[in-house]
Amino acid sequence: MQTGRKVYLDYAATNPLAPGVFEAMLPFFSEAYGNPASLHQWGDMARQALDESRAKVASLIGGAPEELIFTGSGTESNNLAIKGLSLGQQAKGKHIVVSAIEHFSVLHSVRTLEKSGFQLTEVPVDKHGVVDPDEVKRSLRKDTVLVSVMLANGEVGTIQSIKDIARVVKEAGILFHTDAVAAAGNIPVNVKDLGVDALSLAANQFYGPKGAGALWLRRGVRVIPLLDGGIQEGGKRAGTENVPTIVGMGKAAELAQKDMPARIKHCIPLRDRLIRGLLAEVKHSLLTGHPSQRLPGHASFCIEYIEGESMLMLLDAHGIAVSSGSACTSRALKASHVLLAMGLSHEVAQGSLLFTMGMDNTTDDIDYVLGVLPQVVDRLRQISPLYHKSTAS
Amino acid sequence: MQTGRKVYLDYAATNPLAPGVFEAMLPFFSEAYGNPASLHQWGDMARQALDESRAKVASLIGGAPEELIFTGSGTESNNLAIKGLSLGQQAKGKHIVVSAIEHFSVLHSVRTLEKSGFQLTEVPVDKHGVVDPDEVKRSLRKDTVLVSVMLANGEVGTIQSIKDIARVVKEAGILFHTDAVAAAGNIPVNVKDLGVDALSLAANQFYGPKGAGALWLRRGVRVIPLLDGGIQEGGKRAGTENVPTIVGMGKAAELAQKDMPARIKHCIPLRDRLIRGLLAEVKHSLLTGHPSQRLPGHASFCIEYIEGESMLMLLDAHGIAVSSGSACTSRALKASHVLLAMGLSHEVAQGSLLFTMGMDNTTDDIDYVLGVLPQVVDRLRQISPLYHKSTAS
Amino acid sequence: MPVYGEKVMDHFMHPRNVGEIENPDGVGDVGNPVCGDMMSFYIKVKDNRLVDIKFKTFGCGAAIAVSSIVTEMAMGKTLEEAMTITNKLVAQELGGLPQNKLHCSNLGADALHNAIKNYLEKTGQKPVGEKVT
Amino acid sequence: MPVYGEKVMDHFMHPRNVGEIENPDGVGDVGNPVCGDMMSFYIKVKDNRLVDIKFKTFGCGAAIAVSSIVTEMAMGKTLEEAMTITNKLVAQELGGLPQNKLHCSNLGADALHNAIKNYLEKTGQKPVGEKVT
Ligand SMILES: Cc1ncc(COP(=O)(O)O)c(C=O)c1O
Ligand SMILES: Cc1ncc(COP(=O)(O)O)c(C=O)c1O
Repeated sequence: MQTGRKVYLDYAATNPLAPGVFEAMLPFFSEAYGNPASLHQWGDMARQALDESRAKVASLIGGAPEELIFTGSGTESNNLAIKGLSLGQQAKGKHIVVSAIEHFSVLHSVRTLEKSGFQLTEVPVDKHGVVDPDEVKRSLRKDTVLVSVMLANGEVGTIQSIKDIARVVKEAGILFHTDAVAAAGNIPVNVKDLGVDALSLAANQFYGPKGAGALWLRRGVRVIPLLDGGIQEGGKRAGTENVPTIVGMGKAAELAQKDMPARIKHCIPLRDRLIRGLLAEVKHSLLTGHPSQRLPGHASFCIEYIEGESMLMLLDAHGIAVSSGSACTSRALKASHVLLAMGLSHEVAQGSLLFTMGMDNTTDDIDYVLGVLPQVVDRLRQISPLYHKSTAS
Repeated sequence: MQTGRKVYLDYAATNPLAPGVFEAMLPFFSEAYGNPASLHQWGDMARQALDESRAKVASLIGGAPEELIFTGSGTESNNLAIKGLSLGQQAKGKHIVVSAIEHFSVLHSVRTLEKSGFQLTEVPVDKHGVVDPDEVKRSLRKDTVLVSVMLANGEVGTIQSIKDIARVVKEAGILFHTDAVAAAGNIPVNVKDLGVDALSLAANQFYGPKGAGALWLRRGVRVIPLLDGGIQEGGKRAGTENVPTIVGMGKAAELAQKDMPARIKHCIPLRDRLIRGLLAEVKHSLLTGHPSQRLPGHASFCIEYIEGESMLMLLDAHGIAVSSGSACTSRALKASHVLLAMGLSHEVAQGSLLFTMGMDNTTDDIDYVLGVLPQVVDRLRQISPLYHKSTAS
Repeated sequence: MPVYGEKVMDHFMHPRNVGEIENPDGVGDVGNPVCGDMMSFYIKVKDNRLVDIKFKTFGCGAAIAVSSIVTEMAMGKTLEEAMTITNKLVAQELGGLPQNKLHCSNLGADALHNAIKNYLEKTGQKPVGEKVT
Repeated sequence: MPVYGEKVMDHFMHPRNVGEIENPDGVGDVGNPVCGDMMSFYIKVKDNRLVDIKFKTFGCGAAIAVSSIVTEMAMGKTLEEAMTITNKLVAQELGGLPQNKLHCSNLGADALHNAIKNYLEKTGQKPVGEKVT
């Protein structure tokens, strides 16, 4: 079964490092091990490295270096944004608006705030996972203090018209945050163009290391820190900085900015080849997310009558790494809230299969998958009571 | 001035990696880059690495692996402990007790809780920085829900009798947390011996990487998470795990457990040589912290009539890296609350100088410092208006 | 660390007794798509013994492995014996299952029991003892 | 990145005009140990000009560098000219200071002005103009 061939198609889960990123981090694991808070040479080296990384990451998204807060993950950036901005403004009101397909780090942060009296409106999405700016507008209230809509969704790849959404929110004088964790570093993202007040990003989504996220926060916007302690990160995020990881994020940002057009050019044809091929080879399958407004390396589907985890396991036995939004693959055993919000039934959502590709993938990889997948699907459909019933009827 | 010689004596700020730690992390920056949440081979590798690290770190402190929550720093562990445990029990009461010399990540976490109605009692320390268990006992109230006293202080090296403090707290049926960030990995720490409910530690204090902390939490103790999102870390700390860094923490824990006696044996003579030498060579100087109940590599002083930052800078020019608790060296421009709590005047506290040594240091390093420091002190005293006045009077 | 142990993987990769039985003596279903797993068991009974068992399963790896091993465990048993197979025993026989798979995916014994009950009902017999899981 | 620029480091490492003046014409003090920095300036005045200036400083690197450069900036100036030296000008002359050092450590001009005022008082003259910082 195991052919020895390995094809990683789970870039949305995490990326390998781009060439050059690890090399940039290396000195900070050895001689340059100082703490940026220290006032001696070791501290100087670390501080300088932080400053340089801050400039690079800020440049990737068109912000100012002083506006950037380094965090430990995309999740932490979102928690800091949602909780920190809401609590910073609770004197003004306690109503928050988010889309129905936000990442759990946004949704569950709001749930936590609900326990202390905040109220939530979830804006729905259409069948492609698109948020209508007019729906956002209708959801705004006098006591709305924060709106958060993600830039791109990691599960279905849909890219929102954040600029239009931000406009209606800013017209109402309300703070707007966008979770750009799945987008930043992969497609052009510019905080000024977008007109947002806060933006989350994470290094391991653009060939940088795990453990490095950032929140860009427009100058002057008040945020209540999540982590209290020393005055690292301008007093907005205490704790000794993870210098090597931040340096890796800086290098990854620099490379992402430089190589973005080439990367997009590499990924889109692979994605489109997979989408075309899969829909042709596997009957009763459908593309999830938007057909064109989607992330370059992102191809997500539902394969009917079978379940995601078992597909994933059989593909894994062929050396192919993918993920799924099925209930069985989630540790909470719930089908993807994103797929359900897009109107898919539980039954169809169970067949979720997510291929996300990157710079290490080739056309051959895609063709290999297109060779293996139909067998896998057939095999599971032969076992499935649903398939039998459906074909019989 | 610059002799080319470099002597790092700022281990309390952060440690270099122990030999073997980086090597253990290495695969997780390259081929084993998967996300532990993924259900394929890449995920399997990452998950296995997490499990192994968890076992090693738990073993270092005598806890069970399932009781360990990985975080991004000692600061985060303390925030999670203080806020998470207090909020988890606020139905029972809103009073918290901590010592006056806690790290800011503890003190400022309590300050944040005070904004939502919690009350704080700060237990004083004696001139050696020691907390009296009876003082703790007297501070307890019916509505006390959490007591937190640090195991060892990073600024003055004093080690508390946590076991005795924990006993009076547990007798009252109250949760007890200890910040062992400066202690764990450097001196024997066992959660069962100590009788605590929660304990914070951080890898970069025992030759592990920055960006890896942990909170040990006794089974069954309720904690409200700081970071909401996915169900990583048993739902207690969301966000993609920083796998390489956690692996580094695991390796560092394994080495710390194995090499602890040798490390202590290496550090204590260096520390004592420095203390003896400095007090003899530099008049008007005093040891801060406890004379014997102190961390193995920790020697802290106040040098009268001069200020810490200028000493630090001149030592840096001689390649010697140290730190200080003077107002000038803190970004907030406040003298160390630890030194003030021990009864030192602002003037004396300004002369704070902190040498913390580790495995890379030698007797020669200490002798080099003892050669350089008296000149540095003399030179600054020649400039100091206080010294003139004091010697004239 | 793989999520599943070796025996689970073996039954998942090579499931025994997949399929349907034409004119079965009993049919049992469990599960629903919200939970994520659905199993259909078909049995053939002769002289109060299970002489053939087949299953079809929609669901995760655990659900498929569970179904497969249940058919092996029950094959040739009397109905009374088969009713003593519990979900817990099935998990043990598989060498353990991940904690979160114990409830939703480990319903093979229930599906088998449903098929047996269906047979007993159809043939007008009274139910035989079922161990609590 | 070092906290201080080159010029600050130069004045810190090689401070000019350190010391006291015996029988000074004026003495000026600023600061206190809570804030962290204390400076004492001593001046000698001849024909309304600063012919000698010395300082002693307890405090951080910035405080020492500031004191040193103030003595250089003021040396030979008339009292009126010296009173136009502001803390802001001093920071500029040093090529900038870290933000958090601007308030507490950058008091050299104040210390000098205090010494001049002390001289004027002692000699019964009226104060000369002082620019606001
Ligand atoms: C859109 C989005 N936001 C937030 C996150 C959270 O990132 P992490 O798990 O790295 O903290 C993800 C992760 O994939 C994501 O896709
Ligand atoms: C006792 C103690 N607690 C907490 C911390 C915070 O650690 P970090 O800054 O790595 O988050 C430190 C740091 O030195 C410490 O000494």
